[in-house]
Amino acid sequence: MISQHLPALQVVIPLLTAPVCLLFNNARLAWALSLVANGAALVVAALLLQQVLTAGVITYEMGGWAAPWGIEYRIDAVNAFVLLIVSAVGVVVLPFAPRSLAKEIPEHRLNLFYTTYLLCLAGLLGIAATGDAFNLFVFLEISSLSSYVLISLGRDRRALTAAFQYLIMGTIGATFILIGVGLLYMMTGTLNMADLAQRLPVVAETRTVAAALAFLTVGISLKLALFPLHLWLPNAYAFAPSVVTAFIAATATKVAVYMLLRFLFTVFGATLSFEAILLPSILLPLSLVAVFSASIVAIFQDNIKRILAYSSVAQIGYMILGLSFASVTGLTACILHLFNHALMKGGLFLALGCVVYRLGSAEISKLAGLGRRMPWTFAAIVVGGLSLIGVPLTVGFISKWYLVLAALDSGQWWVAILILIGSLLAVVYMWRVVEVAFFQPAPRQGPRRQEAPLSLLVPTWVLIGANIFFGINTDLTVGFAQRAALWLLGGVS
Amino acid sequence: MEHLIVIVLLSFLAITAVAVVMLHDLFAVVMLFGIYSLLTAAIFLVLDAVDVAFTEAAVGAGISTVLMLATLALTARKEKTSLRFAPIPLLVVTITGAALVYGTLDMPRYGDPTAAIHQHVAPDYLQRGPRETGIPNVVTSVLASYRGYDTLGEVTVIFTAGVGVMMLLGSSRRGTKRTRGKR
Amino acid sequence: MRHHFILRIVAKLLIPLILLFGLYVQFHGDFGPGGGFQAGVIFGAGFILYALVFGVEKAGNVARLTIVRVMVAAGLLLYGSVGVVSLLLGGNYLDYSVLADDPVHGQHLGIFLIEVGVGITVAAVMITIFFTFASRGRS
Amino acid sequence: MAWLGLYNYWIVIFLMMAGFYVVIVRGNVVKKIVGLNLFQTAVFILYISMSKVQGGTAPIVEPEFVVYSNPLPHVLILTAIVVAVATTALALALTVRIKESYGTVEEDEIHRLDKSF
Repeated sequence: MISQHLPALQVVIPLLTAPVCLLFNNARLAWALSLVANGAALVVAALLLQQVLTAGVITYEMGGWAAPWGIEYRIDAVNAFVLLIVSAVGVVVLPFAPRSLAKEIPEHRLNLFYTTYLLCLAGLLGIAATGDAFNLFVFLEISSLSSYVLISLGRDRRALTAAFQYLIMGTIGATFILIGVGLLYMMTGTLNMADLAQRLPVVAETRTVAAALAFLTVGISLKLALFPLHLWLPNAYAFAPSVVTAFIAATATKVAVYMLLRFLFTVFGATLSFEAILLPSILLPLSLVAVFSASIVAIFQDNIKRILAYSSVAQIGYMILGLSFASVTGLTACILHLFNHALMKGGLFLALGCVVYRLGSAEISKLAGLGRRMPWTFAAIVVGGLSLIGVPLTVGFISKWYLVLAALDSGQWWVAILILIGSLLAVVYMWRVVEVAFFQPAPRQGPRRQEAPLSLLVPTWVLIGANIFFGINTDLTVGFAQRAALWLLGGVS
Repeated sequence: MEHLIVIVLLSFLAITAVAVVMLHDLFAVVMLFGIYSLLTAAIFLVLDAVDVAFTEAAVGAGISTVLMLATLALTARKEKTSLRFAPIPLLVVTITGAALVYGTLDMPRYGDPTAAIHQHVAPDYLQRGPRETGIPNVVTSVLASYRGYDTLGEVTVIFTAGVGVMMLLGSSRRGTKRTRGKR
Repeated sequence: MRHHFILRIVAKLLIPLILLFGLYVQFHGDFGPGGGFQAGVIFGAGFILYALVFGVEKAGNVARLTIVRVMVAAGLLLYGSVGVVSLLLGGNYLDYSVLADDPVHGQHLGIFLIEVGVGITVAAVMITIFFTFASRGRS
Repeated sequence: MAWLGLYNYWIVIFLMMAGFYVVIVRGNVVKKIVGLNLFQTAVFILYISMSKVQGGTAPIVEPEFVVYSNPLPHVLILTAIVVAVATTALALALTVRIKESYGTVEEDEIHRLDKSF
C-alpha cells in the first residue's frame, strides 16, 4: 500500500515535519526530527528511483483527480535522480549543523532554523517531483522564501543585504516564470506538463508561445544564476551560515537546472523550431562567457567562500553548456555534472565550514600555514579542488570528459579547447588557497589553531570521499545520467 | 459597457503607477499603492473574479499597506535619492515590455469565448464541480479540492513567511517581554 | 491613544462585528465569494484593529504569542493531516471522497476542514507578523 | 477592431514595466518592495483578463446563468496573491533589520558602507 503513495510521501514528510518542529521549542528535538524526516525522504527517493528503473514512469494523482484537472506528480528517470541528490545532500549536511550553527545562530532560534530548513527541502523536492507547471511555481516560492531566511542568518550584516538582493532577483525570476506559465496556459488551456507537451505543437508557431519560452528561460536563468543574471549568488553564498551555503550550493541551483531541462525538453520538446535558435546561439555563448568571466573573477577574490561562489557560477556554465548541445552526450554531461557538482561544492563548502568554525572567517590571508594545523580539513579542500579542476579519478573528470565528447560530437572542437582552458583557470584559483595554506608560514603570534571536531569532519569527508568513489565507479552515475538524457530527448516528444 | 469600465479603471491604474515611480515621499507612495490595489480589486470585480477581488482588497489594500506603513515607521519616510536618468534599467524594461507586446500579438482577443482556455479543462470544472463536490462556487471547489495540493503549498508559503518574520524580527530575549512594563 | 474615547467605543462595537464577519466568510465560501484565506485575513485584521486602538501591550494579553505560535503550526498540520487521513483510509493524498461513505459528503467534509486549517494559519500568521513588527520599534 | 481586444493587455504590460523599473533601478529599499508589488499585481490582472468571457458571469453555478467566466485563473491568482503578500512581509522584515544594522535603507549608502568595511 505504501509503495504506491511514495511520490506524495516524498514531499509531504518534510513538509509536515516543519510545523511539528515549530511546536517543540527544543533545538535538539527539532534537529533529530529534521534528520528523521530527511532520512525518510532519502529512503523514499531511493525506492522511487528503483521503481522508475524497473517499471518506468510513475504518476500520482493528488486528491485522486485525474491529470489535467488535478495536480499530478510524475516521476521519471530525470527527476528521480534529482530527488535522490537533494535528499542525500540534506542527510549528509544535517549532522554538520548543530556544531557549526552553535557559533552562528542564537540557541532559542535553532528550532525555527530547522523548521525553515525542512520547508526549503520540501520546496526543492516539490519542484522536482511535480508534473504541473503552476504547482512548480508554488513550491519554487516555498523553497525560495525559506532560503532567503536561511541566508539572512549569517553573522555578518552583509548577509541581510545579500538575502534582500536574492529576494528581489528571485521574486523577479519567479514572476517571469509566472508570466511564462500564464502565456502557455492562455494558448493551450492546460497547466499539466505532459498535457502541455501534447498541445503545444499545434500553437508552436505563435508569437505568444515564443514569448512564453523567453520568459520561462530568463526566469529560470535568474534562479540558476546563469551569467549575466548571477549577481545575487556570490554574496548570498559568501555570507550565509556555513551549513546553509553547503546545502543551497549543492541543491538549489541543481533543481533550477532541472527546471530548465524539464521546460525545454519535456514541455517544449527539443524539436520546436525556435529552440534551434535559443540553444546554440544564446545559451551556448552565455555558458562559455559564464565559465570564463566567473573563473577569472574568482581568481581575484580574497575570501574563499567568494572564490567558490564564483566557481559555482562557472560550473553552472558547464552544465548549461552540456544542455545547449541538446544531444544525448551533452545532456548526459549536464545531468552528470549536476550530480558531481553537488558532491564537489557540498564537500568544499562543508570543509570551509570547518575552517570558519575554527577561524571565524574565510579570508584567504588568515589561512597561512593552516594546512599543517588542520590537515584533514585542508586535505578535503585539496581533493575537492582537484575534483573541481577535473583531475582523473575524481568525479570532475567524468563530467568534463562527457562535456568534451559532446563538444566534439557536435563538431565544435573549439568549444572542447575552451573547456580545457576553463579547467586551467580552476587550477589557478584553487592553487591560491593551497599555496597560502601549505607554503606560507603560520603567523608567530596568535592562537594555535586545532583541527576541526570530528562531527564536522565526518560529513565533509563523506561528500569528499564520494567525489573519489563516484570518480572511480562511474557505471552507476553515468548509467543513470544516460538513461535520463535518453528519456528527455525521446520520452515524450 | 463592461469593457469601457475596465479601460477607464486601467487608465487610472496607469496614472497611479506613474505617480509611484515619480514620487519621493514614501508615505504617499505606500498610500498610492493601497489605491492601486483597490482599483485592481475593482477591475477583478468587473471581470467576474469576485473571490480574487475580495482577496486583493483585503491583502493589497489592507495587510500589505499596513505592513508597509509599519516599516516606514521603523525606517524613513522620505526617499533620499533624487530621480535620475538610469539608462540600463530603462533599456531592460523596454526590451522586456517589447517582448511581452510581441507575445500579445497572437493572443486570443479579450473576452473571446472560443479561446483555448475556455475550451479545455475549465468547462469541465464548471460542469463537474457542483456535481462532484456539492459546492456551487466553482472557485472554492477547484481551490480546495481539484487543486487542493496547490492550496496546501499556499498555506505552507504563508507559514514560511510567518516563521521567517519570527526568525528575523522576533524578540531576541524571549520571556522578558511580558515582564517589561510600558515605557 | 488614551483619550480617544469615541475611537475606543467604536472599536469595541466594531471588533465583534469584524470577527463575526470573518466567521461568516469562512463558512460561506461554498456559496459565495470567500473562504479560509479571506476569513483569516479579516480575523487577523480584527486583532490588528484592537492592537492599534488599545495598544500592542494590551492586545498581547488577548492573543498570547505562544498560543498564536501554536495556531500557526496547527492550521498547516490540520490541512496536512486531512491528507494523511485520506491516505490511511485508502485514497490518494488529499482525496476527500474517502472521508465519508458518500463521495460528495466526503468532499464537503474535506473542504470544510482544510478551509478551517487555512483560516487558522492565515489569521495566526497575520497576527504574528503584525505584532512582531509593532513590538520591534519599542524594544 | 482587432487591436481593441489587446488594448487591455498593453496597459497591463505598461503597469508591469512601471513596477519592474522601480525594482531594478537603484534606490530606496521600501520603494523597491512597492515596485515589486506593482509588478506582481499587474501580472495578476493579466491572468484575470484572460479568464473573462464576453457576457459571462462569476463562476458560482446557479440555474439562471449559462455562461461563466473561467474559474481556473481565479484560483491560480488567489494562490499567487498569497505568495506575493508572504514575499512582501519577508522583504519588509529584512528592510527593518537592514535599517537597524546599517542605519539607512538607501541602496547607495548601503553600498558605500559595505565598500568602506
